[in-house]
Amino acid sequence: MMCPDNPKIKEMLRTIGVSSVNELFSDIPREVRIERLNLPDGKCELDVKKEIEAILKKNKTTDDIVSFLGAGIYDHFIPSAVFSIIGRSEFYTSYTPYQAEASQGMLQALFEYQSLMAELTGMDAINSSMYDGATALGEAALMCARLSHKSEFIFPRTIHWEKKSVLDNYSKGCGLKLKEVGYNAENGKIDLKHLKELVNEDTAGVYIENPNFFGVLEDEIDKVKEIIGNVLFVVGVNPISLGIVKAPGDYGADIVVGDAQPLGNPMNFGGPLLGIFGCRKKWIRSMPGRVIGLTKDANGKRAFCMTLQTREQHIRRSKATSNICSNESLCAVATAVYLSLIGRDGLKKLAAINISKARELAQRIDGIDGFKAPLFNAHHFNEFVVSSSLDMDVVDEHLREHGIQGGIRLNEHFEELKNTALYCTTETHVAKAHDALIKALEELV
Amino acid sequence: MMCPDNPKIKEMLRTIGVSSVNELFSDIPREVRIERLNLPDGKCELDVKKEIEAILKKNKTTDDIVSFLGAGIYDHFIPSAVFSIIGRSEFYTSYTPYQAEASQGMLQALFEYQSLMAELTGMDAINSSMYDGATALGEAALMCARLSHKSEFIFPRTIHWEKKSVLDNYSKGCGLKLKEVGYNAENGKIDLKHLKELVNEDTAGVYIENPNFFGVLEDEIDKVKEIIGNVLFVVGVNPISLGIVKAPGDYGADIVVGDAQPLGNPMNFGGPLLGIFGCRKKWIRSMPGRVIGLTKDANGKRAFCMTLQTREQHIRRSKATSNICSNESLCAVATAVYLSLIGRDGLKKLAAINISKARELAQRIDGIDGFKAPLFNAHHFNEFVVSSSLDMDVVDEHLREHGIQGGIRLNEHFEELKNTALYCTTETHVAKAHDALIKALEELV
Amino acid sequence: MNYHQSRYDEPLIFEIEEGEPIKVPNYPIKDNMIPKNLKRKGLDIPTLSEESVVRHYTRLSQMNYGIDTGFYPLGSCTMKYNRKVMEEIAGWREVTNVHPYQDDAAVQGSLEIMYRLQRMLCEIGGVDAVTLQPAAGAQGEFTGLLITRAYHELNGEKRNEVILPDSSHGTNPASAVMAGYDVVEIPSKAGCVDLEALSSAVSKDTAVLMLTNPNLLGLFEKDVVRISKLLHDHGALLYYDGANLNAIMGITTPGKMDFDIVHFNLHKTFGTPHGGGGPGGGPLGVKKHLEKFLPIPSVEYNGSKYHLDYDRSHSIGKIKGFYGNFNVLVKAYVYIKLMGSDGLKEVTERAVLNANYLKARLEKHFDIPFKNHRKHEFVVDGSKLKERGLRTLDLAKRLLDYGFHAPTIYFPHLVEEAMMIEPTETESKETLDDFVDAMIKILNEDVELVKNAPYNTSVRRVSEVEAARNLILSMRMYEK
Amino acid sequence: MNYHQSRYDEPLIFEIEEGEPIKVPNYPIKDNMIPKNLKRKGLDIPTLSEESVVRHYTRLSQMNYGIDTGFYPLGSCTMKYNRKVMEEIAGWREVTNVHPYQDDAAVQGSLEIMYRLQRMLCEIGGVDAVTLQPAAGAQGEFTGLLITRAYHELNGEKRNEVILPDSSHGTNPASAVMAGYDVVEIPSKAGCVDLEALSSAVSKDTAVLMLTNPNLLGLFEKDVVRISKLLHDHGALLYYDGANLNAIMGITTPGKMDFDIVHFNLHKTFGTPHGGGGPGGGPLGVKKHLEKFLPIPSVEYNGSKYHLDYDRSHSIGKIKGFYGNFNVLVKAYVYIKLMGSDGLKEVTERAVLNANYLKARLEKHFDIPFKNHRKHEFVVDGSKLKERGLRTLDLAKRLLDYGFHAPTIYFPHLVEEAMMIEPTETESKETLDDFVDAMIKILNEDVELVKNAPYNTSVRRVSEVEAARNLILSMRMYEK
Ligand SMILES: Cc1ncc(COP(=O)(O)O)c(C=O)c1O
Ligand SMILES: Cc1ncc(COP(=O)(O)O)c(C=O)c1O
Repeated sequence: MMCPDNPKIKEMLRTIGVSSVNELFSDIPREVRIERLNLPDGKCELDVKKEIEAILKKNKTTDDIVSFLGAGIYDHFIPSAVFSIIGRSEFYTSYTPYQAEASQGMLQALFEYQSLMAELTGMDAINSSMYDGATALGEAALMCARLSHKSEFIFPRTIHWEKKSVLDNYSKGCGLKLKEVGYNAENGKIDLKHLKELVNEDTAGVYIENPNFFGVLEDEIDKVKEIIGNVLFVVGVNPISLGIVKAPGDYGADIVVGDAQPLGNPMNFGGPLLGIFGCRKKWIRSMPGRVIGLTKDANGKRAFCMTLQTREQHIRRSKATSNICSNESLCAVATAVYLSLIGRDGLKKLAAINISKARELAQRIDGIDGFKAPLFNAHHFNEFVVSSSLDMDVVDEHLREHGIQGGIRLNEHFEELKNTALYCTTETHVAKAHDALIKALEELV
Repeated sequence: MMCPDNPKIKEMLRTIGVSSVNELFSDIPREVRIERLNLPDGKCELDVKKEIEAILKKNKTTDDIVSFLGAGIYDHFIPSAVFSIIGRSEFYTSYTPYQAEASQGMLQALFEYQSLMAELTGMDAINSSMYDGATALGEAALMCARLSHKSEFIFPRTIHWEKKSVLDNYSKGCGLKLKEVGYNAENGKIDLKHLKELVNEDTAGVYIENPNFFGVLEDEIDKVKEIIGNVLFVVGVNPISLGIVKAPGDYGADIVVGDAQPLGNPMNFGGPLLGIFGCRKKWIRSMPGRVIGLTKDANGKRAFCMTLQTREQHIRRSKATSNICSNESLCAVATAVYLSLIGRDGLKKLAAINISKARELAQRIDGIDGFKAPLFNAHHFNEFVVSSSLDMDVVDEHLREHGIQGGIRLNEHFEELKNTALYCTTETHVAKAHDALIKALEELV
Repeated sequence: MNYHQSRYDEPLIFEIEEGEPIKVPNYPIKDNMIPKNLKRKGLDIPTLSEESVVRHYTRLSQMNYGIDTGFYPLGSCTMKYNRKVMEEIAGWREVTNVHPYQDDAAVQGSLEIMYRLQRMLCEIGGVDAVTLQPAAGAQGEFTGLLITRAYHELNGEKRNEVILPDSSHGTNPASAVMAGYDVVEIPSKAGCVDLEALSSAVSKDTAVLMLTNPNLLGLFEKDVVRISKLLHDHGALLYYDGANLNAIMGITTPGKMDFDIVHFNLHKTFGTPHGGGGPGGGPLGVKKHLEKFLPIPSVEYNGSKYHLDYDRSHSIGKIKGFYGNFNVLVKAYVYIKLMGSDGLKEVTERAVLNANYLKARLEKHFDIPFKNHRKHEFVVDGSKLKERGLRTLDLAKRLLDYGFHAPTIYFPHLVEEAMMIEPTETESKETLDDFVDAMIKILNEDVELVKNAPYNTSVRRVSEVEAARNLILSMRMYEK
Repeated sequence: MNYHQSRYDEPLIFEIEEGEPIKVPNYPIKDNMIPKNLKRKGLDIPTLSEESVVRHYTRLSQMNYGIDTGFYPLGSCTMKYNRKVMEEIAGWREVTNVHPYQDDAAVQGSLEIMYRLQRMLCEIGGVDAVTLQPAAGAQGEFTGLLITRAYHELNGEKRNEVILPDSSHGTNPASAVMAGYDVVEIPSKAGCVDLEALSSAVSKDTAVLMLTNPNLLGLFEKDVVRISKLLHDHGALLYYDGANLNAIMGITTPGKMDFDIVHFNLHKTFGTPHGGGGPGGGPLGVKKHLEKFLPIPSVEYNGSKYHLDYDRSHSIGKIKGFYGNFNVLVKAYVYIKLMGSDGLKEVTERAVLNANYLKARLEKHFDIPFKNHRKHEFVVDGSKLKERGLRTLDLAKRLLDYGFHAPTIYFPHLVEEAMMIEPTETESKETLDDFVDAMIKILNEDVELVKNAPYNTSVRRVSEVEAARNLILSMRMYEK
């Protein structure tokens, strides 16, 4: 209870014309009132810190164990300066920049994010964030339906099952039918023949992921484009790969989605992430989410503001292009800072290192009796499928005993892939990490 | 080597009128040149972090062990907001505020530090920091000599031996003679009779610590003041205690010194610390170190700037009141933020908690066979001497095995105190910490 | 007034002199790693030194207003102060450097935090189960509506209408449409739900009523019990938009008011920072009968271990990758721990006191429709400004010159030239008084002065018209 | 120019409305814990809410110039950019939450860092042993002079003079006096040590010559070998003021130039931030023959464990509590690791290139005495400004309006109206050019305009005279 003797409080009550704070709640019917919240009373900072420290100590971090997990969230090097900048309270304690004049910092930083990602993806416009890669895909499907007025959306089997579920939920509302296109069992790439069969006049859009969920680089992308023709082409990317992989804009993508978590955002046990959403100029007005535009102030000086707000829910309500309101702006700023720090040459190098390391690790695993890696005969980015003649449960348990977290298991969601796992490696793995894995696997045979 | 093909570099060299960077070093004689620094080449941030993490993991923090160490550096609660503020780069990347107009933030923060500490200590002026408590004492001795033109400085045996050594080194130059005053073996307080014997017409100043090194509160301070009369009276404080202990200004101190590390600065394995130095108005012009003054700008608006710089080395050179240049400003800002956050009531409460906890812990230890605590029959702040009939080496070793770090051992420097240790407890000790100590000690008997 | 925001002629990151960038980890790179036709040609991003980048963004940050620099009376946004210890803890490696697919045994800490947060939110919301997955309030709404659909479908019903009051937040109708519903907007009466209008709107097609209470005018819907009963009698559900929870904690709960579904905006009520737009968190709570529809996984505790439970009979599946914005969840957990039962109630009390105090002081100078007490916010009618040739927008811009953020303006639509003001509990009387003084002062300032405001921000009034007319959303579009 | 620093009418912390403070840990407090005559009466510090405190200091910070907001050409101060990873690592609990008296076994990490840093500094300084204890450069000097005294005393000599050039930094003579020496200042010749003057100054009373090379005019003392020989021949020592090490790393070392003692300013050369004045770090290195005099303890390694060694036969004891500014030491360690042998040399090269470039551009418009190349800094003679009725001070203040910090002014004393400029290696050509452009532009600005500068800072020109006349150093003195 607020101290009723506080003279300031008394004065405020007097100004309002009530005799107690309780009076301000007199409009709340007795029948809906509660006694109190059944929670402990408030604690001091130190006690709370100690309590949470004790809880969190039960976690193992990627500094404690060697982890080969990827599958949508990646452990990449993040320069400390990224945290310094997004730790600036003018950024992190600000609201959506509704008052442009007082918010140029955030607006310019987001414009820079949009610009950097536009360059990476080859799109004209990138919005200032979606929740994550999965919802960005969902929004892309909706946008395709909106633009095309057609009823089917084609997506590859080689995406993460969670993404598929999200896509499903996002498509439900507008009655979009989802069609899954298979993959080539030998090389893990999209099954072009199957794709050809699925595309028809009802196709609102086609989604391809590059690299796909198996880490495979879809290098027959030109043929995909050929097959789908003028149908809206949505491409999902791992943005780190774009340091050396062709920009989707250069192979015909209309919409690009993905998750920019790898660009300067920690794994955080799953979130926040950073949904990338970009498109060609001609589709901009149908885009979901916030966008920042370059403009002028009353003195003719360059300035920035939110624009195309008439697409958004706070203006357009039920006719908005999306319901998104709060997004992941601060993560977008982190990504802008990250890309500025890593730079052109750094990003190229990082992408190349990821490919090199993954290839080398796959080869080493492949050299062990009873293991095959990569399972698919193709170029990979930083992930690849490992298959084994051993029971993967046994393998994982063995690795765990050695402080190693193996890749994510695939069997449950890809029935055809028994005893397989998706392994990931990045520039953060020291040489010893690979050695430890190889040694542990060798012990199994 | 800097890339000589960089067009910017080339242009700069052209402007200078040299053909290579090497030419700029042509004035360095061949005979003093080195081949190269025999260090490894530079590494990337991630590698450096991993290397240092591996090294630092060998440390045990006070989150890992239960520590009863104090003796000049204390483990106190520091609100997170302190770190947020001193982590603001406008503060920590600034230089000494030579250009007042561009540095009002730091200047005002330091003025607030001076003001808060002035209030705590009862002095009129506090400088904007000395290196630490030990050097502050050294400077105080020098200031006494400067002001009095006398040749002897009296200090108590009940100070930290390190401080004594520093005092020694600081006094050497001006030929000040140091005289040690003993303590009462029963209650650990200053030996008044001895003090009386030592004070004479050559006495430049007398130093008393309150609480003293044994944690004992010098409550016969009025008698001390009576004995020393008009001789300059220097008092050393633990500033946390001043939440409830009388301000030295209120019992006649001319100069107050101490270390403000407990007020918002982490232990940091010994540094940086924060030397408090304050004095009465009439002595201000003889003070060492930087001070910030309140003044006006050209519009008559309140403003702040460094003042009395003519006392300082960069103006006065060999006649300066001290050689100090870089100091501990950022720690002073931390302390200002800390005191603002903890506030009047918080500081009172903290001081009381420290006393209560120490008393309770001492009583519990005293209840164990073979242990006496506190050794001295007096009021204590948050430290007290424990003595034991057991070999303290055995005790310490036993505690260590239980993840407990006992208090600092005294025998080496106080021959009269065999098998003793100085124990400290603060608000950061959870109840379990005390229980663990008691249980471990009980196992010994 | 002497305020001036920082101002730098700051170039775009693309326009800064290139320099030596930070090193990236070294590794021997093999050639031919990439299929020829996937090889990238250009990559037109800059290569800068760390010092250039840090200076650039530090300067930008100073040109940005945040709750740490001043008062943010944005109605409906609950811009409260964000405790620093929340940031500190959320930055620990045990929070940030953990992969969501690590073995359960290696993530017991994360799971325990989530489990406990679920329980705490159940109590605060008066509900039986909570999912932490939604990334924000709007996604909570969307999730709630998918659950609504699943619920009715399981009952063999095809209900296709969502009812909302006209004062509802834009995300409500937008979410409804995304979930495939038709929106039925009902008018307000004296700022509250018009029971008659509602009665005639409700039918067997009604899937759910979306409501927030207090509503966006800051008025408590006194008839909430009758409203609930009306909807439930028709077999429809009730959805509580949790954005206004800051007005009722410790006093009542959505569950107690008989709502079936409720979302929480962690970045409003629970003091996690807004981050310039996000990330936030939008956990969703439901009563028992809807639990089985919640997204997978939930976090469960078997008495000795925490685990992720994917086994939910009628789950709608996933609405987002992984388990939600975990880092934000940690902050909310810390917040609730710091506040506790007593603190949360005080939050409510002070938020309501502050709002009513502001209203009392302002209503001597401005039209404030509806005479009742408010809860945490209120709406000012700015139409009288027109008499002086001013608009609410002008007043808003002029406030920036005084170092205040502007209120939410032109919303809700049912008040003309609206200014929606929510002070939150973390502002002192002194700040509120200064704000009122500025508001009054502006009323008496020269009209031209106000119309051309702001002057003391890093730029002068920004042209949104120009931005929309000549659309430039990236450097690529700028250069072309 | 469009720059404007943040400006808030920010009250003193004592003038802010009081509020609910953060909680402190709970513990039952017993009465009568304190002797009656030690009981405190008043405690006049404010009780504020966290939000008030944070907003206050955030605003103050925005009213402060730092290297992260702009260029800081402070001669002799080496204001280089501070790498963020240094801050991150120094903030780890393993650094901050360790008590210096913990058992050796529990602090092996700290000791290893210190040991390695000692070794690295030995290499960079060309010396045999290093103590990390001094808190700053000036304390390094003081320590070095105490060692000098101990050395001569052990040799049975009573030498009482320290020789310094007139361009030396103020700490040099101040430290000498504190250590009980008489100061003999010798004049410069063409900006360097006048060998003749030095020869006649050196005697059997000379304890040590304190020198920095390059000196404070940025000139390399070419005769350094002859100087060393001269001093050593007289049985005196040579002390190297390490503040200018940024000009020679990887090219030469003080040891190689035959200095016996050298201090390092970690907060200059090794990129640890200045913190508005400190904390810094002033490790001291010595040649073999002086090692035994270093303060205790040193950190040693026995092949398997690190330990603190207190067993140094002729140690001067302690000059500071504990082992030095450990947190700063960690940052310096990180810095050296990041830079490495190649990087440190590049630092030197670029610092020297930048200084000479700035000089070349400025000397078309300003008098810059001494024609040789500079190392890392140079001094401009501002006396010509007087012809226009201006002073160096005016130019300095006007630079602030352009968003630049001013150079060091009125030092060294041997150049009239001196401006001492040190750009460091971390500034881009673009920044240097902008600075030069501003300097030139000011030369052509209206005199009154310049004399009344600055305008764009948080306050206008501050009266130092008023501050000294009416001395107010605390709230206590303010209120009285
Ligand atoms: C009343 C109301 N409902 C819903 C939302 C949407 O919440 P979010 O921004 O978290 O998606 C908001 C946010 O402003 C709101 O004020
Ligand atoms: C040449 C020179 N010597 C000595 C010092 C003193 O160093 P510190 O400030 O670290 O005490 C400085 C500092 O400015 C300096 O420039």
